[in-house]
Amino acid sequence: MNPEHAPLIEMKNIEKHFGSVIALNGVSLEIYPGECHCLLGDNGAGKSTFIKTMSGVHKPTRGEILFEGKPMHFEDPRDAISAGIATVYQDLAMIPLMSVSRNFFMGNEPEKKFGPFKLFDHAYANEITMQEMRKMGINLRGPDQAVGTLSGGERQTVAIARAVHFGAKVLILDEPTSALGVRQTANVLATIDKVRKDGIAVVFITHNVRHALAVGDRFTVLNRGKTLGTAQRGQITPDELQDLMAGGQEMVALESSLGGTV
Amino acid sequence: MNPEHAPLIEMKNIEKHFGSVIALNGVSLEIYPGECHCLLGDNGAGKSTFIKTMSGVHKPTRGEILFEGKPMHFEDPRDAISAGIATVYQDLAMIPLMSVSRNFFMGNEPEKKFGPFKLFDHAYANEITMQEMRKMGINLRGPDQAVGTLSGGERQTVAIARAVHFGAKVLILDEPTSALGVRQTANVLATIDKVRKDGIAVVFITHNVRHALAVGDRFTVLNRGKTLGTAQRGQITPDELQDLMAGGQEMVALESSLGGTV
Amino acid sequence: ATASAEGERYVLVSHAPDSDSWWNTIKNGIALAGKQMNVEVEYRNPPTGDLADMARIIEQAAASSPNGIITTLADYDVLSGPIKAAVDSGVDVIIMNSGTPDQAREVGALMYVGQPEYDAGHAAGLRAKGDGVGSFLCVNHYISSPSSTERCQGFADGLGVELGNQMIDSGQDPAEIKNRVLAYLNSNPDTDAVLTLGPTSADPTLLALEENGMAGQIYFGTFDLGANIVEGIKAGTINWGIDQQPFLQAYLPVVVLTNYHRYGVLPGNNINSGPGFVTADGLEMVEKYAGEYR
Amino acid sequence: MSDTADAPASDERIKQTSALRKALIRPELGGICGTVIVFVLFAIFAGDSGMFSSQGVLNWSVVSAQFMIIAVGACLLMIAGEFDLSVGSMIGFAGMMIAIFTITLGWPVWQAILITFALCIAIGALNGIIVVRTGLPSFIVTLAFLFILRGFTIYLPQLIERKTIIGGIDKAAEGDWLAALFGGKILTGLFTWLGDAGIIAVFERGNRAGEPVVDGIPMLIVWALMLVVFGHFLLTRTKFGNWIFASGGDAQAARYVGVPVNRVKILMFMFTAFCACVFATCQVMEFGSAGADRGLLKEFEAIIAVVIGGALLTGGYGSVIGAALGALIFGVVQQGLFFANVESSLFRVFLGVILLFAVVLNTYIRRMITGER
Amino acid sequence: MSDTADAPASDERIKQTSALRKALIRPELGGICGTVIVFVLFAIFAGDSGMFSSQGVLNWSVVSAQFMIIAVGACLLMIAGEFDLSVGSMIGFAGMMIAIFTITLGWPVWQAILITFALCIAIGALNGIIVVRTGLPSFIVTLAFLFILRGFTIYLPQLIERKTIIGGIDKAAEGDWLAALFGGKILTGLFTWLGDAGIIAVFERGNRAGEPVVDGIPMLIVWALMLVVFGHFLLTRTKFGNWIFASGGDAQAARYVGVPVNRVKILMFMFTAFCACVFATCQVMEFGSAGADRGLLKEFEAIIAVVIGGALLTGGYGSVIGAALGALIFGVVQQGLFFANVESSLFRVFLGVILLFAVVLNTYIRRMITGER
Ligand SMILES: Nc1ncnc2c1ncn2[C@@H]1O[C@H](COP(=O)(O)OP(=O)(O)OP(=O)(O)O)[C@@H](O)[C@H]1O
Ligand SMILES: Nc1ncnc2c1ncn2[C@@H]1O[C@H](COP(=O)(O)OP(=O)(O)OP(=O)(O)O)[C@@H](O)[C@H]1O
Ligand SMILES: [Mg+2]
Ligand SMILES: [Mg+2]
Repeated sequence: MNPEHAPLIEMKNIEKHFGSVIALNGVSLEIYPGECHCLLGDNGAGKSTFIKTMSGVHKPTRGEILFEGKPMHFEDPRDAISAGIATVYQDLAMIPLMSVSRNFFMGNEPEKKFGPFKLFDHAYANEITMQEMRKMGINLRGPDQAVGTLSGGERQTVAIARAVHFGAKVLILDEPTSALGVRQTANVLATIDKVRKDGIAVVFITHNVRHALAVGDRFTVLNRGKTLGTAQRGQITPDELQDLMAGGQEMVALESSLGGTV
Repeated sequence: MNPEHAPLIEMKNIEKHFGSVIALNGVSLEIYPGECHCLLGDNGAGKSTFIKTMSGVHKPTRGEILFEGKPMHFEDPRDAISAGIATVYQDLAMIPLMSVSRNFFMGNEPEKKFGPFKLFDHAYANEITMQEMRKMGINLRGPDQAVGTLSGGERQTVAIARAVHFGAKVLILDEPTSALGVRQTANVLATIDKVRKDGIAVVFITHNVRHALAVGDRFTVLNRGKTLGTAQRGQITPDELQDLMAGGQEMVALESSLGGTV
Repeated sequence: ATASAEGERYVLVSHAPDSDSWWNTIKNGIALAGKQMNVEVEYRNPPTGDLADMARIIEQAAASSPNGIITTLADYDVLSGPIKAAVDSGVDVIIMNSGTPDQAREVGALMYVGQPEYDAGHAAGLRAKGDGVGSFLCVNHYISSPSSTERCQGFADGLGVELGNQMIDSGQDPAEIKNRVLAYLNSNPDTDAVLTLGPTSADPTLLALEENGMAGQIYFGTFDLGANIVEGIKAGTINWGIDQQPFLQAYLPVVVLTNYHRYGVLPGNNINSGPGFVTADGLEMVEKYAGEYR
Repeated sequence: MSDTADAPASDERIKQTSALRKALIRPELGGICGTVIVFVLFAIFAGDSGMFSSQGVLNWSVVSAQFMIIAVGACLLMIAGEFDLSVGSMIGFAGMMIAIFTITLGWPVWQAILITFALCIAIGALNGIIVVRTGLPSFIVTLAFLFILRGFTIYLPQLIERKTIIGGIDKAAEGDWLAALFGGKILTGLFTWLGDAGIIAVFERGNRAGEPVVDGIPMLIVWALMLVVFGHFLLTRTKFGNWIFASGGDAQAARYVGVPVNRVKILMFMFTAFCACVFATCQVMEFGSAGADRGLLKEFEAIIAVVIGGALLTGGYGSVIGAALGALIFGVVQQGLFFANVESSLFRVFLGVILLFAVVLNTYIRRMITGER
Repeated sequence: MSDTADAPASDERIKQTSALRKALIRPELGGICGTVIVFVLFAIFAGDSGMFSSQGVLNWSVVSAQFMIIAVGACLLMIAGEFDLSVGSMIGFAGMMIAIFTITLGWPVWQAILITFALCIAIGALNGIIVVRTGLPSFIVTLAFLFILRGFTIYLPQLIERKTIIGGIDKAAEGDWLAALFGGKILTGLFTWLGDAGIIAVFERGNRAGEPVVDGIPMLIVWALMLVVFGHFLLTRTKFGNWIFASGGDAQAARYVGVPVNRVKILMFMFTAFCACVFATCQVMEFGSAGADRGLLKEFEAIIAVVIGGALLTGGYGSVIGAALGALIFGVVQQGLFFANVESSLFRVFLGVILLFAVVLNTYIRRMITGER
């Protein structure tokens, strides 16, 4: 929101190679507190790879990451999480055989004292889970339902609710609304809006121009592993943005009946 | 398109229970040749379960399926496929370790004669794969690239291209555009349009009202395992449809900045 | 505990894994004795040949309060405790097959019937030395069991040579045994003798010797008889087989125990069932019953 | 936010399930049913064979306790998504190490035990590190260690002592404080009293005449119960337990949310090695000798007990109580077949059939829990 | 449709890879490297021990061929996503059945062999059907059959013949047309000629002096090569091969697109049983007897060979040629250690180390193929 502030995360010239594949070819980006930064681009442009270097899943082949001005070397996602980066991945991080509440608190288990021991506080976990899920518009049958029995959208909602609940300084969402229904999508967008107003930075990946324009403050478009530049809200029209997202290549000529509806 | 014709598939009062969970509670539907039938509804409404009973993955607990007027009992997807039903599932049917072209032709391997033997025709498979993928707007690095190294959207495109290529009388698409970029989405919608015009029935599941309105002829909305009814194109406004899709429950009150953009 | 009623129950516990074919003769021996004496007999063994499991089986046998237990003493340390406990709880015990008469006395057994492994190996070694053998190959197909090493060690000591690398761990697959023997003899062509520890290793070794043309040329001795071994002896390929007469090891204890329980009579000494060297002379009966009663 | 917050209980999309049925549906159910069936069967077919005399009970209890000790380790490791085929070889190796340290090197027994524990746990960690670093399946890595450890267990004593069995440890262990923790018995006073009071049988003759036939509870059983309680508590009541489930359910997903999956897995490999070492030490202290053939195939027995107890071979699901019941079933069946005087070569056939039966039952139960999958 | 159809070769997002490197990157590479390394090592350390004389070559070839026969079955099954721990027991069982049919029942040998094949393949199918129907992991189901089959192999001959080794089959098989297909040798004429011509060594002493040391190629080797060629062809060149890959890669996905996954898996279980049966028949015909202990641990050896050959334990990836090379490495190492006069109880240690080394190498290669994962 306030580019004059110091950036929370600075990614400088990130490159990432997988074997002989060059997934990222020098991408730079700054993320400021309290802004919703939309990361857009074609399929295979490198968006997921990029945010994975940010959240410690991949180590960049080349390039530098500054977190609050200091160089960061995340060894694994745990480091990123404890630094305050919460991420919802495109391939959801859910364990089908475990209950919803165990999944919700996975890695952040609430504990209560019991004599000299610290115990997992199941009662508290169950309560919070039901409550947070209800906030997102999902009525669970019970907190001990196995995640494997949820529908695709229900699972995605659990992942988002979890990240928001534990989110600290940066919240990264990789296509969070892709499998969501209308009502759940509205909820997620509203949640992004709320979180951002609390001063948390949000990185939001989507293929839906309208969703991006609804909550985004700045828009960075990736194309074939490179950035096509960053635009401020209001400096760009939806149509321009859509063209950029399509990778700069000319759009498929659609029937008139389909035109402009994507 | 022509409800006066005989329906291709008739689903009558389909119920499906998983253990104690009632996923479908009596859903009826007809699908006509040459129409694009949109299946809409909230997360967990039962859309995926419904189309899976249609494509032979699940057997309905109760209810009847008529295919071209005759009762059908699909034992497994193979039966449905040979009856002429091609499906793109929400959880994609791709094998990460196998090459794109082997995946593309999985279950429909082209063969050539070699003496007394029938051999897998790799050359032909590779050529067709590259060609079909290029049509969908994806430039593969090579037909022998492993699917595991493709991005989410790239994989989805392979699945759709495959179903279209082999599709016979009915093409079922479960949220095919959820992970797709703008350009790829446009391609898929155009493809649906083209396929429908060739007289093939399309069942299209989506959460995006605009995508549904762009190509749909009729719209059936599911809610909590039941159908809320079917509407013809033009008989319903986008706003009404969106309300129905949200499950009839009142929408979350969004900030004005977000209103109407979902 | 002298009772003259019939239908006494005796349990024989061995240390051999299920698949060891040599123990078959033992099973036949107790079965026959049981029938003849009109007593109930049972055979038990640890499925994998783990001696610690065998200790549990002896404890179990004692808990089922039979009239007597016949057991091997494959490892004194492991088995002496359970055997003593069985003796203490009033079960009569006879030690068979492995162990020594001294150890049998120490655990409180009535007597010992068998052939101490090391001694048997030693006797065989002395005999081979007399026949001019100076080096040998011991084909060990069950190396993890202590008695196998004792046989080889005894043979080496009887010859008066170091065992060293002359014992090979052959595994139990016939083709592998055959080819390992071939490989060893190929790279150590001046080996004087081959010693095998039972039919499992002897049969493939016979084939190996046939294949490399050393059959009948190389000195070949083996423990324990089997159909092929008897034929080898007959053909002159095998110089001798050490027969510890397992049939007697199983049959006699049942007879002794039954008579002891019915009439209170007991032999005054241990019984040595072997070693008896089976050579080409007088093979007829051996041939007929090899693998069954011999 | 604004929403009709209908309580989940009143959901129209769930069929009514009776409270009893709900209470029954848990991973241990298969184990519980199995235990009941097994005891009923043997009470009928072997009731008068001494199987339920005090001596008989001790007999199958000890065997079951042995299985339990390794099953607890195998269970937690399996839930964490890996398994260890080197358990059996580790048992042989640990026993042999204790023997070599005490007999050949002449160390005090407590020192030999401690060093052996350290060594085994280090090997367990090595197993884990290789699995985690290379991403290889644990089947392969631990299969390699199965061979390597067994090879050393056969080779070392032959090299050093020229035999494959080393005895005399019981004498060396007399009066050793640590050895008593593995080889002793507890409650000997109680059992003497029980024997005197005529409640349990006493020896009738021999040099122990008058002493009770069961003179105490072996430490082996105490260890087994302690490990079961510890494992169950760890798995269900702690944060670490949740991590174990998560690591086995989907390692990548767990890693994404910050569960230190590698650490969890390596620790579980170490715990399995620890359990194998407890098993080996108890055995060595009870029998006084170590042999190269100890522990053969124990890895399968551990895995079978765990699977009978309802755990999922692929990880992420299971229960320590279930594994303990699985070990109990296994022990009772194994010894019970002897009591029931079944032809011993048919033992394996029974074992196979029971295993199949148990897993099919468990699968059915798990399907009820998670809904049809 | 309308699109800039830039050829994939000119993609700016791919680093240049040399053609050589590309040609090398295949599942078999690990096996090829391993084979070269193993041969070089033994040429150095055991070159003068007779390992590479014609007799020596036959020696390790036969052992390798044995492994190959079961490795081909295990490989295809593993690529189809399952594995079979009952292979070893099946070998014992098949041999015993042939023996019982010929010796006890007095059937002609060809009939005994055919019925045994039918029986074993039926048991393989049963394995497969249970796995496919119940969705249980094949580890457990085949472990149960490991016990069941071994139990019968020990029990039946005892019951019928009062012994656990049944011999005399070689005599019964003399002149039998089918037996010759498993037990004979081919090219005997050629080898006699080679021996006479002085190209290969002849026996200098003993009762076969003058005959060539190698007098023909055993049918075992012929079977091994035939099975390898068949398996390789099936896997890479046919539609069914694609289905095998698909079933193992992701059964659900394959089912979705209409691959008859259940049929594929059951057929592969049957093929594995067939291979085990070939192994058993060759063995019985060569040695003339069947024993209850035949085939112990062969299941692991098959799996090890397949994994050394680059297949993925979890299915969906691998190569028959690789498995054959794995079997070759396994056989050469095993026999080579004897030629090199290495202390034989260390054999297991070597085996473990080589297994670890090979899989690490393979993983590295696979990562190169699929990109970093
Ligand atoms: N593990 C990997 N190994 C090899 N190549 C990879 C790997 N992961 C990603 N890639 C390649 O890197 C490129 C970028 O992938 P990425 O998943 O970042 O795309 P994306 O922008 O997230 O696309 P989408 O919108 O479809 O999710 C793709 O072309 C993909 O093929
Ligand atoms: N295998 C299963 N076992 C138990 N319950 C299931 C199973 N599959 C689906 N369900 C339940 O059935 C309901 C319908 O699921 P379904 O996947 O059909 O929803 P959907 O309409 O496709 O939702 P989405 O838009 O999120 O994909 C969900 O509530 C889900 O929890
Ligand atoms: Mg992505
Ligand atoms: Mg769905």
